[in-house]
Amino acid sequence: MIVPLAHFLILSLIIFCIGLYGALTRRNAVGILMSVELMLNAANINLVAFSRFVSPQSGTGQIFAVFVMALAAASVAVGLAIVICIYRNHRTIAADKIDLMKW
Amino acid sequence: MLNYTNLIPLIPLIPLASFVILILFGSRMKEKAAYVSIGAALAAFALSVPGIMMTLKHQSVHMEWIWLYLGDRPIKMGFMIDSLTAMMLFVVTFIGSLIHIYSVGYMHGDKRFSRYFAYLSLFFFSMLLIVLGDNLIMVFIGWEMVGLCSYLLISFWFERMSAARAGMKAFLANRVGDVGFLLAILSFFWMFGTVNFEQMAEKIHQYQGTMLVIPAVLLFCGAVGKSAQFPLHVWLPDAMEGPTPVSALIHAATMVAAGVYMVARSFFVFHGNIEAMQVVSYIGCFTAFMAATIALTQTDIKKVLAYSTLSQLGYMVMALGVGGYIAGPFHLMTHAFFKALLFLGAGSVIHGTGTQDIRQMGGLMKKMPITAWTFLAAFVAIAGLPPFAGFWSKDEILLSTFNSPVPGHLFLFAVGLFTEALTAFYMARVFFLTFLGDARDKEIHAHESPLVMTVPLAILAFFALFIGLPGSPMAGHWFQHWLQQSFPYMHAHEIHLNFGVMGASIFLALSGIGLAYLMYIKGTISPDKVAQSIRPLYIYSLNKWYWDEIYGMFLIKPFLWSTNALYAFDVWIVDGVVNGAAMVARGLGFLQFIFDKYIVDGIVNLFGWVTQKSSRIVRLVQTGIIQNYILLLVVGLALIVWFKILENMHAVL
Amino acid sequence: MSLLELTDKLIQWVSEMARTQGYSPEWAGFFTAIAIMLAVGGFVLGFISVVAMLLIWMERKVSGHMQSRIGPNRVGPFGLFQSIADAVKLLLKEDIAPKMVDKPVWWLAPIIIVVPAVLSFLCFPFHKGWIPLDLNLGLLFIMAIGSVSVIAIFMAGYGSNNKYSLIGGMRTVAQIISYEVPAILAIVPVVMLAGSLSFGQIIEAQSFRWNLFSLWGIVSFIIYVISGTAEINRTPFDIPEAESELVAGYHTEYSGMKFALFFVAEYTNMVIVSMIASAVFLGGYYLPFGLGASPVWMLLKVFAMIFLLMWFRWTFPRLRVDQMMIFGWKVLLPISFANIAWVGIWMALKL
Amino acid sequence: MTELFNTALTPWEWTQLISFYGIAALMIVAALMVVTLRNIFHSALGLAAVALGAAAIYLMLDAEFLAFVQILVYVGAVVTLIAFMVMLTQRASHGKLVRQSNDQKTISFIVVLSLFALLIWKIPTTVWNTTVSTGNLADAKTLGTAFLKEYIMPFEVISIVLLVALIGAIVLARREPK
Amino acid sequence: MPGFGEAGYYSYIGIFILFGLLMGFGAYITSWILRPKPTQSDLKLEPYECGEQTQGPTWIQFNARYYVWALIFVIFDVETLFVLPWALVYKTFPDIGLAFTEMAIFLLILVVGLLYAWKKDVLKWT
Repeated sequence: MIVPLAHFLILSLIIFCIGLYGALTRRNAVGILMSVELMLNAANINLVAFSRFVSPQSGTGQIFAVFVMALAAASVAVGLAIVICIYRNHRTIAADKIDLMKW
Repeated sequence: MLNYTNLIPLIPLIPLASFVILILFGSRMKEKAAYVSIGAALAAFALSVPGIMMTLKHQSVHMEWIWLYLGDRPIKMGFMIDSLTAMMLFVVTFIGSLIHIYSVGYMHGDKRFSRYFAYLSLFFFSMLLIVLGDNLIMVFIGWEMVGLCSYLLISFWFERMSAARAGMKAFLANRVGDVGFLLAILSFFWMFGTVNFEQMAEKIHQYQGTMLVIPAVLLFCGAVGKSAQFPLHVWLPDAMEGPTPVSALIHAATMVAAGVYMVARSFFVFHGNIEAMQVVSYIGCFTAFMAATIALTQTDIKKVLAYSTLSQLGYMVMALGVGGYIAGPFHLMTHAFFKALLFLGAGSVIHGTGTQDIRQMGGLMKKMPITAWTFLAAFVAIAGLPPFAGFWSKDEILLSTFNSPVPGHLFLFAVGLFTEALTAFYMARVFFLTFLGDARDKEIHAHESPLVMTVPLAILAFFALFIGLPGSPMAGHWFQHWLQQSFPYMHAHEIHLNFGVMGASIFLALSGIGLAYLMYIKGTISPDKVAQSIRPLYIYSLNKWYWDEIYGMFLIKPFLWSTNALYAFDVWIVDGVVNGAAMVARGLGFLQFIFDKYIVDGIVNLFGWVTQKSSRIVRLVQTGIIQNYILLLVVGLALIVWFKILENMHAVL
Repeated sequence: MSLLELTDKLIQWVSEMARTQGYSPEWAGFFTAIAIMLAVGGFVLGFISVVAMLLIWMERKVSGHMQSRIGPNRVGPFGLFQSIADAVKLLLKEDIAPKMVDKPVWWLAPIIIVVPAVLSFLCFPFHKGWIPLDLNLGLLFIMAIGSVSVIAIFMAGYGSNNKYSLIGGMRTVAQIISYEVPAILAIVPVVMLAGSLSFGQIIEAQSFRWNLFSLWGIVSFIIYVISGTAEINRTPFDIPEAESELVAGYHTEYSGMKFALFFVAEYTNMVIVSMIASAVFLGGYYLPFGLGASPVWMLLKVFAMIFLLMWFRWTFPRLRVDQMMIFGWKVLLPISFANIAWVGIWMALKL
Repeated sequence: MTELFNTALTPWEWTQLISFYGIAALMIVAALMVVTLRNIFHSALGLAAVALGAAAIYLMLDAEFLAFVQILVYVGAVVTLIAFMVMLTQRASHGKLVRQSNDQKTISFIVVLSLFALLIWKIPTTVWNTTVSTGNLADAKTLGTAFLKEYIMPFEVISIVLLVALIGAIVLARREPK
Repeated sequence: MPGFGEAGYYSYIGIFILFGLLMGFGAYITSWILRPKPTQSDLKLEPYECGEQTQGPTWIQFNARYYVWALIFVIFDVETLFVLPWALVYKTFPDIGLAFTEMAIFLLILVVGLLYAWKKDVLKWT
C-alpha cells in the first residue's frame, strides 16, 4: 500500500468533523442521524486502516468495524423509530423544537 | 461434562426461561400456560434435589465465574449450595411447586391467567437467585427482583384501587429498607474488598467490635423492609390484596423469609456484635408481640394470617438477634410449611365460600372436610403443640432466648412466651370460628375445592405436622447438626434440653387454645363482654395500633405541612425581616441614608442580583434540546483532548 | 489455458519486448493489463447488449407462443431484428422531462441502475478459468452490488414527482428488501459446503454432483428462484409496476433512452439471477456426473433459467401485495433458516 | 510525505494514489452534501455516496469482505431505511422557508474546527508503529474464525442487541390499533 | 493475480464501473444527438396523472409499515453479515459442534425477533 496511514486517518478525520458539525447543527432529526452515520463511517475507516497497517494478519480492526456496522444499523433503526414517534405526537422533526427533556 | 456443579445455574434459569416464554406467548396458550410454569418449578425442584443430597453427606457445592474486571481485580459471581441454602432450596422449590399446582385451581378463569404464571416464574427465578447467590450483589439483584414481583403480584388485580395502592405501599416500604441494604453492601465492599460471603466471613475478625455495628444495622434494615419488621411492617397486611396463593408463596413462606435468610447467611457480621444483636432482637420481639395482639381481633381471615406471619417473622428475627442462628432458620422452615398451608387453606375457604370474613363462616368442617383437616394440622403446628413442627422450632427459639448473651434476654423470653400464648389463642379462634360450630351465614353455600387444590394441601399438611421431627431430641437434634455446616465460624455447642422452658411453652399454648375454646365453642366466656371490659385495648388492637394513622400523621402530613411552612416562612419571616429592616433604617434618619442605600441595599441587591443572574445562567444549561447537550459534550471532549495533548507535549519538552 | 494465464503470458511478453526496446517494462505491462481489462469490458458490454436484445425478442416470442400467437415476425427472419427496431425507436424518441421533476435525481437514476447491472458481469463464469475477475467473495459482491439498484429505484420514484412513480418505487423497494434476506440465506448452505464465496470454487465443488441433487439443494434452489423472481419484479411478483393500478411503477415518467436503460437493466438483472442460479445450483459450466464442461452448458443453463422465468410470467397471475409480503417473511425466511440448520446438522454429523 | 515522491512509483502505485485521492475528494464532497443540502432526500443520497466511497477505501485496504458488506448494509439497508423515513416525514421537512440549521452554528463550527486543527496537526507528526505485511492478510475466513474463537461472546451479544433493537423499534414505530 | 499485481486486482472493478457509466452516458449522448428536439409545450410537461390536475403535494406521506419492513430487513441484513463469515469457515473449523451451537443460538435469538414481529402483526399489509 503506497498511500501512508496518515492520509487515511486524515480522510477519516475530515469526514468525522463534517459529520460532527452536521450532528451539532442540522435541525432535521433525520439529518442528525445521517450525520451520526457519517461519523461512524469515519470511525470505521480508521479501524480498518489501523488494522491493515498495524496488524494485517489478525484483522482485529476489521472485526471491530463489523461490530460497529451492526451497532450502527441497530442504532439508526431505533433512532428513526423514535423520530417517527416524535413526528406522530408533535408533527415536527425539528430537533430544536423538541425539548421534552426539559420537563 | 455433565457435572452437577455446572448444572446449578439451570436451577434459576429454567424458571427464567419459563417467564420469557410465558410473557411472549402466554396469551396464546390460555390455561395451558400453567404447565410451562409448573414444569419449570418442578424442574428446578428436581435439579436442586442432588444438591440437597450432597449437603446431607456434609458436602457443599460451589461454582463461580468471573463477572467483570474492576481495574485488574476480578469480580466474581457464583452459586453455592450448603446446608442453609439447601434448606431454603427445599422450602422454595417444594412449597413453590405445590403452590404453582394449587394456583391452577385458584386462578382458574382469570383473564390474566398466563400473566400470573409468568410472574410466578419470574419470582421463582429471583428467589432462587437470592438463595443460591454466594455474594451480596447477587442477593441484592434477586432481592430487588423479588420486590418487583411482589409489587406486580400484589397489584395483580390492579383494577381494584386498593390492590394498586397496596402494591405501591409494598414497593415504597421495601425501598426504604433497600437503601440500608445497599449502603451495607457498599460499606462491606469498602471494608473487605469483596462481597462474597465466604471471603467476608474469613476477613471478619479484622473488624471485630463497634466498627461493624453500623454496617450490621444497615444490613438489618434490608431485612426489616423485606421481612416486614417493625417500622416497615405496614406493607405486609395490605399485601393480602393479591391472589391468595401469592400471599402463601411470597408473603408467608418465601420472600418475606428472605430477610431472615439473609441475616442468617451473614450472621458472622452479627455474631459477637452485641449492640447490633440487641437492635435485631428487640425489633423482632416487638414485632412479634405487636402483630400477635393485632391478630387477636381481626375478622378478615387473611388479615389474621398476615399478622400471624408478621408475628412469626418477628419470632425468627428475635431468634437471630439473641444468637439462635440455628433456631431462626429452623423456625423459618417449619413456618414456611404451616403458614403456606394456612394460607392455602384460607384460599380454599375463600374459594368455597366467597367471603373472607370469619364472622360469616362457621361449620365448614362438614362441607369442606379436607380443607378443615389440613387446616387443623397447620393450626396444631403453629400453636406449638408437641410433637408437631412448630413446637420444636419455637422451643428452640425460646431456649436460645433463655440462654442468650444479649442483655435483657429474660424480658425477651417472657414476651416470647406470652406471644406464644397469644398465637395459640388467635389461631384457635380462627379455626373454631371458621370450621366448627354452626354456619352463621345461611346465604353462603360452601363447597369443597377441586382436587388440584386439595392435593397440595394434603401434602403440605403432612410436612407441616412432621417437618419439625428432624430437629427434635428424638432425632438427636440431627437438623441442628446438619445446619451447623453453614456456620463454620461458630462453635457447635451441645443442646441441653430444658424441660422447664418446654413445659412453660406447652402450658401457655394449651391455655391459649383452652381460652379460645371457652370463648368460641363453649360460650362460657362471652367474647363481646371481654371486649367491653378492656374496650380501649380492644379498639387499639382492632385498629392495628393505629400505625397507618401514625405514619400519616407524622410522615405524610408533615411533608405536606413543610411545604406550606416554607411558603409561610418566605412570606412572613423573610419579607417581615426585610420590611422591618427598612423601617428601622428609615428610623435611623438621614445620616444613615447613604449607608443604607449603598451598603445595606447594596448587599441585599447584590445577593438578589447574584442569585437571579446565576440561576438564569444555570437555567440556560437545561434547554431540553439534545443538540445543545451534544455541543456541551463535544466542547468538553475537545477540551480534554487539547489538554491531554498539550500536557504530553510539555512532558516531552 | 485460462484467462488468467493468458493475461499473465501476454503481459510478460509485452514487458520483455519493451525491455528489449528500451522502454519501461512496468509501464508497458500496465498498459497491456489495462488494455486487456478494456477488451474484456468491451466484450461484456457487447454481450449485455446482445443478450438484452435477444431476451426482449425471446420474451415476445415466448409470450406469443404461450398465448397461441406467433409474436414478432415482420422485422427480419423470425422477427429477430424487432429488438433492434425497438432500440432505434427509443433512441430517436423525444426526451420529455416533466416540469415538476427533481432534475438531478431524476436524470441520474437510469445511469445508476445500469452500473450495478454491468458490474455484476465481472463475475460471470463463462468457463473454468474464464471468469473476468474471480473475486474471493464473488457471490457477496453481486448481492451487494445488486442492493445499489434499490437506491436507483428510490431516486427514480422520488425524482419523478408523481404519485404513481413514488408509490411504485416504494413498493418495489419494499418487495426487493423483503426477498433479499431469503435470497442470501438460500445461498448460505452452498457456501457452507463449498467453504467459499467465489464462483470458481463453488462451481468446482459441483464438478461431479450438482448442488441441486439433494433435498436441501432443491429447497434452496426453489427459495432462490422465487426470491430472485421477486427481486427483479417479474410476475407473479410484479406488484410494483402493476399496469392496472400504477401505470408503470417507478418509471412512469421516463421515456426514450432513459426508459431503455431501465429496460436493459431489468433484463440484465434477469440474466444475473439466472446466472447465479445456474452457477450455484446447476453446476455452472459442468454437466452432471463428470460428463464434461463447456461454456455452452453455462449459456444453455442461463437461457433455460430465463425461459423458466418467462414461463412463470405468462403462467401465474399476479400476487396480492399482502400475499407477497406474507410469503417472503413468513414462509421463505423460516424455511431458509430451517434449511441452514438442516445442512449444519448434516455436516456436523458427517464430518 | 515527501519521501513518497522521491522514489519512483510503479504504474499500479500511481493508480492507487490517484484513485485514493479521487475517492477521498468524492467522499468529502458527498459528506458536505449530507450536512448542508436543504433537501433531505438528496442528503440521503450523499450518505449513500459516502458509504460507497468508504467501501472503495476498504477495498484499497484489502478488507474485501468489509467493503462488500458495507455496500450491502449501508447502501442496501441503512440508506433505504432513511429514505423510507424521509418519505414518511416529507410534510415536516419540506418547504423552502424552513431553516436547515439551528442557532448554534457558529459556536459548533469553532469547536469542530478546533478539534480538527488539533488532530490535523497531530496526525502527521505522530509516529505510528506500523508493520509491513508479510504472509496472508486477514480475509473473510479470518473473521469467521475469530467470531468462533476470541469474539464468541460479542458475537452472541450482538444478536441480542439486534433483537432488542428490532423489538424496540417495532414498539416505537408501530401505530397502536385504536 | 499474477499479471495485474496487487492494485490491478481491484482496478478491474473500477474499469467496469467506468463501463457502466459509459453505457449510461453513452446512451444519453447518442440519443441527445439523434433525437428530435421540438419546442416543449406546457401541457406536455404535465406529470402523468391520468390527465387530471395533480391534487395536493406529490410528496405525500406514507404509512409507517413501509418503515417497519425496512427495519426488519435492516436487522436481518446485518444478521447475514455475521452468517456469511461463519458459513465460510464452517466446513473447516475444528470444533464443528461449537460452530453449530453458536450459530444456532444466534439465529434462534433473531427468530425470536421475527416471531415478535409476526405476533405483533407488523408483517401484514393492512
